[in-house]
Amino acid sequence: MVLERINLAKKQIIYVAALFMLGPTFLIPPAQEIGSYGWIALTISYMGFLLLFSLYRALLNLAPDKSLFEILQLAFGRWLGLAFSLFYLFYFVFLLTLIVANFADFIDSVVLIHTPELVITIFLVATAAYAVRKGFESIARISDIILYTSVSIAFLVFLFLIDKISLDVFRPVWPSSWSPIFKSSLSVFAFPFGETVVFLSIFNQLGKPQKTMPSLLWGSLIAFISLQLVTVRNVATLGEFVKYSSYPSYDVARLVDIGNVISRAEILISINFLGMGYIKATTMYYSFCSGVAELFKLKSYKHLVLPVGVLVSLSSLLSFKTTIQNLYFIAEIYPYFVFVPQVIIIALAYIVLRVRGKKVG
Amino acid sequence: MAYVGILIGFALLFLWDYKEIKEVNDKRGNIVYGIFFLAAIAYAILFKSGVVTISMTQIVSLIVAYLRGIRLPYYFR
Amino acid sequence: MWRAKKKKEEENKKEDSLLSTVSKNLEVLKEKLHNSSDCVFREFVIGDKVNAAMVYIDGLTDKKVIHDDVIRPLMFSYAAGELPRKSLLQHIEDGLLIASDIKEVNTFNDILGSILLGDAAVIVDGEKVAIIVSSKGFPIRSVTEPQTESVIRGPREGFTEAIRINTALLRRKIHDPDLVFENLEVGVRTKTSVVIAYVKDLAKEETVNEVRRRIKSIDIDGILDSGYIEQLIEDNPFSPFATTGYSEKPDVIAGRILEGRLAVFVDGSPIVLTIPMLFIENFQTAEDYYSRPFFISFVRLLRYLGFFISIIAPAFYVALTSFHQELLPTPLLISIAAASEGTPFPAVVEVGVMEVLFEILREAGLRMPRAIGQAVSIVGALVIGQATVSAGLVGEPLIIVIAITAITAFLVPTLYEAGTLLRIGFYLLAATFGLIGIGVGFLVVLVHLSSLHSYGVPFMSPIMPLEADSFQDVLIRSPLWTMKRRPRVFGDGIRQGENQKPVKERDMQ
Amino acid sequence: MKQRLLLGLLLIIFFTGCYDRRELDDLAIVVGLGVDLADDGDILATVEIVNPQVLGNKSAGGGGEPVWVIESKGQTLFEAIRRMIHQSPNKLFFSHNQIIVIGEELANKDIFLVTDFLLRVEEPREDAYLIVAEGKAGDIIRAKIGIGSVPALAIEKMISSNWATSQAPMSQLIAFAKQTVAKAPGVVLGRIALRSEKEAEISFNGAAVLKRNKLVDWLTETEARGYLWIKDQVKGGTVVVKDTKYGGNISYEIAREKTVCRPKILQNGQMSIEIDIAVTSRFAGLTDSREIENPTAWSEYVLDLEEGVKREVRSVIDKAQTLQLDFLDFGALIKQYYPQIWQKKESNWDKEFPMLPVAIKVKAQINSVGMVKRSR
Repeated sequence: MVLERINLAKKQIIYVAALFMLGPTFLIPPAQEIGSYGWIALTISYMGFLLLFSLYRALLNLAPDKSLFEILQLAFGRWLGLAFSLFYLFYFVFLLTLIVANFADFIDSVVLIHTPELVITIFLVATAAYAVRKGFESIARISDIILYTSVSIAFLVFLFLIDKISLDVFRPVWPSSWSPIFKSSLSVFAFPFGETVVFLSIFNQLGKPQKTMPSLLWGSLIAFISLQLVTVRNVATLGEFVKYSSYPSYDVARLVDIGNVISRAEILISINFLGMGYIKATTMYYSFCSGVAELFKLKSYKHLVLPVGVLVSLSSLLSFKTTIQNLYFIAEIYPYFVFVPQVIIIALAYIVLRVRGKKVG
Repeated sequence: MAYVGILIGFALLFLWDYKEIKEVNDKRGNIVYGIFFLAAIAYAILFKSGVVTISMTQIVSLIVAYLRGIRLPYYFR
Repeated sequence: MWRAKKKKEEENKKEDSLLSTVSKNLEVLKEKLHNSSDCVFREFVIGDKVNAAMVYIDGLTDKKVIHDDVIRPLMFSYAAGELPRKSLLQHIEDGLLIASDIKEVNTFNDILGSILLGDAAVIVDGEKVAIIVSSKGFPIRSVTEPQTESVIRGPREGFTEAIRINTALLRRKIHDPDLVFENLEVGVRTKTSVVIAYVKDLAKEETVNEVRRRIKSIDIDGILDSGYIEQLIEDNPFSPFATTGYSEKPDVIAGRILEGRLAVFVDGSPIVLTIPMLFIENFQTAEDYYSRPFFISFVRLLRYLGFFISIIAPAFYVALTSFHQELLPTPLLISIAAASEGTPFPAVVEVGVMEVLFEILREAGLRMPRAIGQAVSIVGALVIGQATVSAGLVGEPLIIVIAITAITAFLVPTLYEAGTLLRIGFYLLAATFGLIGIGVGFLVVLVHLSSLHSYGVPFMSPIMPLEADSFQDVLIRSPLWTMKRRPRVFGDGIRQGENQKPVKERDMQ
Repeated sequence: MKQRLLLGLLLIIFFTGCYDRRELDDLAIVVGLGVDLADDGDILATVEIVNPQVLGNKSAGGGGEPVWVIESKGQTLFEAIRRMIHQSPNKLFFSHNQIIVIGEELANKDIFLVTDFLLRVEEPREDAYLIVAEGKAGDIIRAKIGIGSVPALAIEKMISSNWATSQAPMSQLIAFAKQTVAKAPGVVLGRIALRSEKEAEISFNGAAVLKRNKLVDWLTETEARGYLWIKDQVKGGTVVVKDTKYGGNISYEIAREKTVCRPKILQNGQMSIEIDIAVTSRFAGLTDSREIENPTAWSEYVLDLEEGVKREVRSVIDKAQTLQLDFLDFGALIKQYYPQIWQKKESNWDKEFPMLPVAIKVKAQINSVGMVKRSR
């Protein structure tokens, strides 16, 4: 693809990155299975992300102005690089499928119970496809509004609940056994934070990648703080119940009741979730379509959007039957799978380039 | 009936894309588009007929479970 | 091929040029004008000797100019035999015609072009040249207070249908030699004059060029209103949102031109277009800047709220009463349920029908002569408000919702069309997916809005992308002395001196 | 062309949509649910449905009952509720259910039979009040309170305005779920009782003590207040103290209260619980014998109040220790502050709890004498 330069303010990339990491995680906060220690797992995984971020950054310093796929081909040669690139593309579209499945599953099991999941999925994917065809610029432009509203809604719900929270649940502060915490921080690392590898494939369209990288860091900081807020809010409100609730944030909002006037705020949460997930889904969607176009040197990605949408909707329909399955997948399968594209391949590429770079220079 | 519906739906999608395709006029792009489009049709028909119930999630689950040497819980089947 | 064309053009020109006798010229002219009844061909004799004629269109010309300043001097200035044969034409031009603006033409097409605009042509025997005397004068509506944008405080004058008066009104506001009026002619048959106005060092060069190019490329038989121009040059013909602004008031146009926009005047239309347009312009009115900022800021917030309510209220009602009853407080749910008990149709249908009914009544009231219009509104009020409820067809809460929608929709008149379309869209989404539909619909509308451009300027600026530092004139109208710069998208120039905040001398206290 | 296609596609979606639409007049809005154990061991559910027509048209007035009560039986609660379809023309709608009343017999058996359904299904809300009835829950639901009002809403109001006396816990379903999930050994729920059959007089005070899912005992009003003191949930109410010196009773109105419970290790290495209560109150009724301006008398008033509060708290601790059931959740406190010690104690806690020393410290303050200093 002849790369279209996309003119965006740095701020907007920050917001996109933040929303990308918040995404569906806002509804199913990370590490809920360990209840009151969730914040520890979140912090550990954020530390992990900082390491990962420096790896990404170092890689981009070795190969400036290159996109992910170019870097892969540079490091591993043409055919192996192509294979790895295809693997990344699979990962992108797979992640998109997961997000859509999460969305549809939530809506179908909580909000619109009798509507067939097919209809909901098609509706969601169609609206995402609309945005993707409008281009990444349009997606990024709406990000500031969505971020501001979402974070303020989350904060508002927190304020509404201030008389219902009790901080005693956070005692004892340190857990007696650390292994479940490390395990769930692994899944938190994989679920929102590590997924930022996607940005490596679109950063070169946004100007100089090395200059765009700090936006990712700032975005992740916003995401980290907001997620921490949500996690703490949920645990403080629901206590241990958070471990067993399918959608804790939703349950939390159901408890809001201020003088019978501001009550039943759960729809705020759903809309919130929708807005954030929309950014994440469209970003994944865009990166897959533009990635295919880049890899096969197409002139435009736009006509790929609809067929990909059909494939994604159908695949997401078949993804999960129950939330339990989803949670098991996130805890047991997903982190191990995504460790490969998020860390291992990138690290390999870095090492190869480093070694080779020394040979050359 | 449902199959007719699927085909009509895809015809609509194609019509929608047609303008874009013509505008871009990219041979390689058309091939890639064709692959995706046919794959989508095939998947939709197989999905409808219930032959295929496999999704990317399940494939990934099976592979990872095999590599990690764990047994998938019953609800994955 | 190109050569052949040129040759043909030359031949045409030859055929087109004037002949040397008046009678023959008149013959040709009569034929070209198909002996139309409003064309006057006045033949007379100068100095008893030389035949002359005058051609003009009755009704477009100022009779007084023609009688007193053209015909009278020509007929009475020369006694018989006194004619300076050689340079009669020169003589007439220099010494006889009492007109400020005359010119010579030598083709029939030029004559036609001029007299169709209201000038008079004088033809003299033996000359292959005609003198065009500017004598335009036709009845025009006087400058009155515009109906659509009435103000309590601020200038009351509005544009008229005559373009010269309109440009003059603008010139009276901006006495700056840099204010440029560029004349263009559009419309094969109407030959409407279109004027682009801008201040040279404020408007962006590219924008002016682009607008000029777009207007020039219009090839249409007629332009009857500025609406034609708008639709033929706009950026987003499929969007429900208009991306070209308009106003009927010279002060508004002057204000926008001073912000760096350009205006397009179209002859025959009191509506003047402004280019480029921003979304927030819909929520700004001229009066915002004439009154003190505090109350106006509140009103402006109300306008945003009103627009939001007007597009969302019916959808929200449908979503809450047919999908998410759990979100209503219990007492409210009970009273809505009581009101809708026994109504025959589902809420979705009720809202749709009432919405359509309201639009019908609005349209009927708008187009009717004023006397009947009142009857329509009374019947409408009775039908909508009273009868449907007492007949048990719809519940009272729904009437309230529809009424609120109707009123709020008029808060932002320029967005009425887009708002109505959005309202219908949201209503359909809510009827299908409840609040989820509304939420997703909002995202789509946001994406759509953020993808709109108006002549190279992002339509949603400065909201999307968010530029906090140019927000003084968006949600609220901050005091004039804080608005030091023009809107960033139009060039970000400084428009006032430092420290314009009023300072009072100590002694005055 | 594109637009027309888009429109067509949308219309297809719209016409196939509307699956979740339910009309208001097709809903039977449930405001109260009572669950009992039937004689044959089945679950007997009683629901109270509002009749909006009567409630809404206030001007029309007169016609009909404001509520409609139906009951149904099934092997599980869900089956019982589904069977109500046979009796109700409209679909039952549980999102506005305000109270869940559990009958005594059912509470004796297993309360999880009810709560699991209510938490699992998406319609009922977690902030509904979960209370236990003395006797049959169905009687409570069926009882008429006031004239033309909705009994369940009246009970809900009764519960939520209960802070004025603070003599019963305002137990919500979510609180129950939180405690159950946190493996609290005992749970305290509000108690409701039908005082007299004829007048349909209902009282909401006192509390039910559950050993996880089984009712074990009732708390009196005083004991319930004691429980609320410990849980820092006293929002108001009066403390009445016998005036030992001059006879008669003195009543104090509680204005503010703050309780802090902390586990302490005593000098002999034994674990204990320290309860610090800071209470601010004002006089609400005095025997007139003592002079209010007198500083010594004032300190006696304060001491009396402190004693009164202490007695209430002590009563519930005694109750818990005699029941050998830690429904005050002191175990969780120890776990929070001394996790290592708790690990050792956890298995043996049932035995240790009755011997647990509890120190109660009350710091009272009287900040208002009222409108007059003396009334006689």
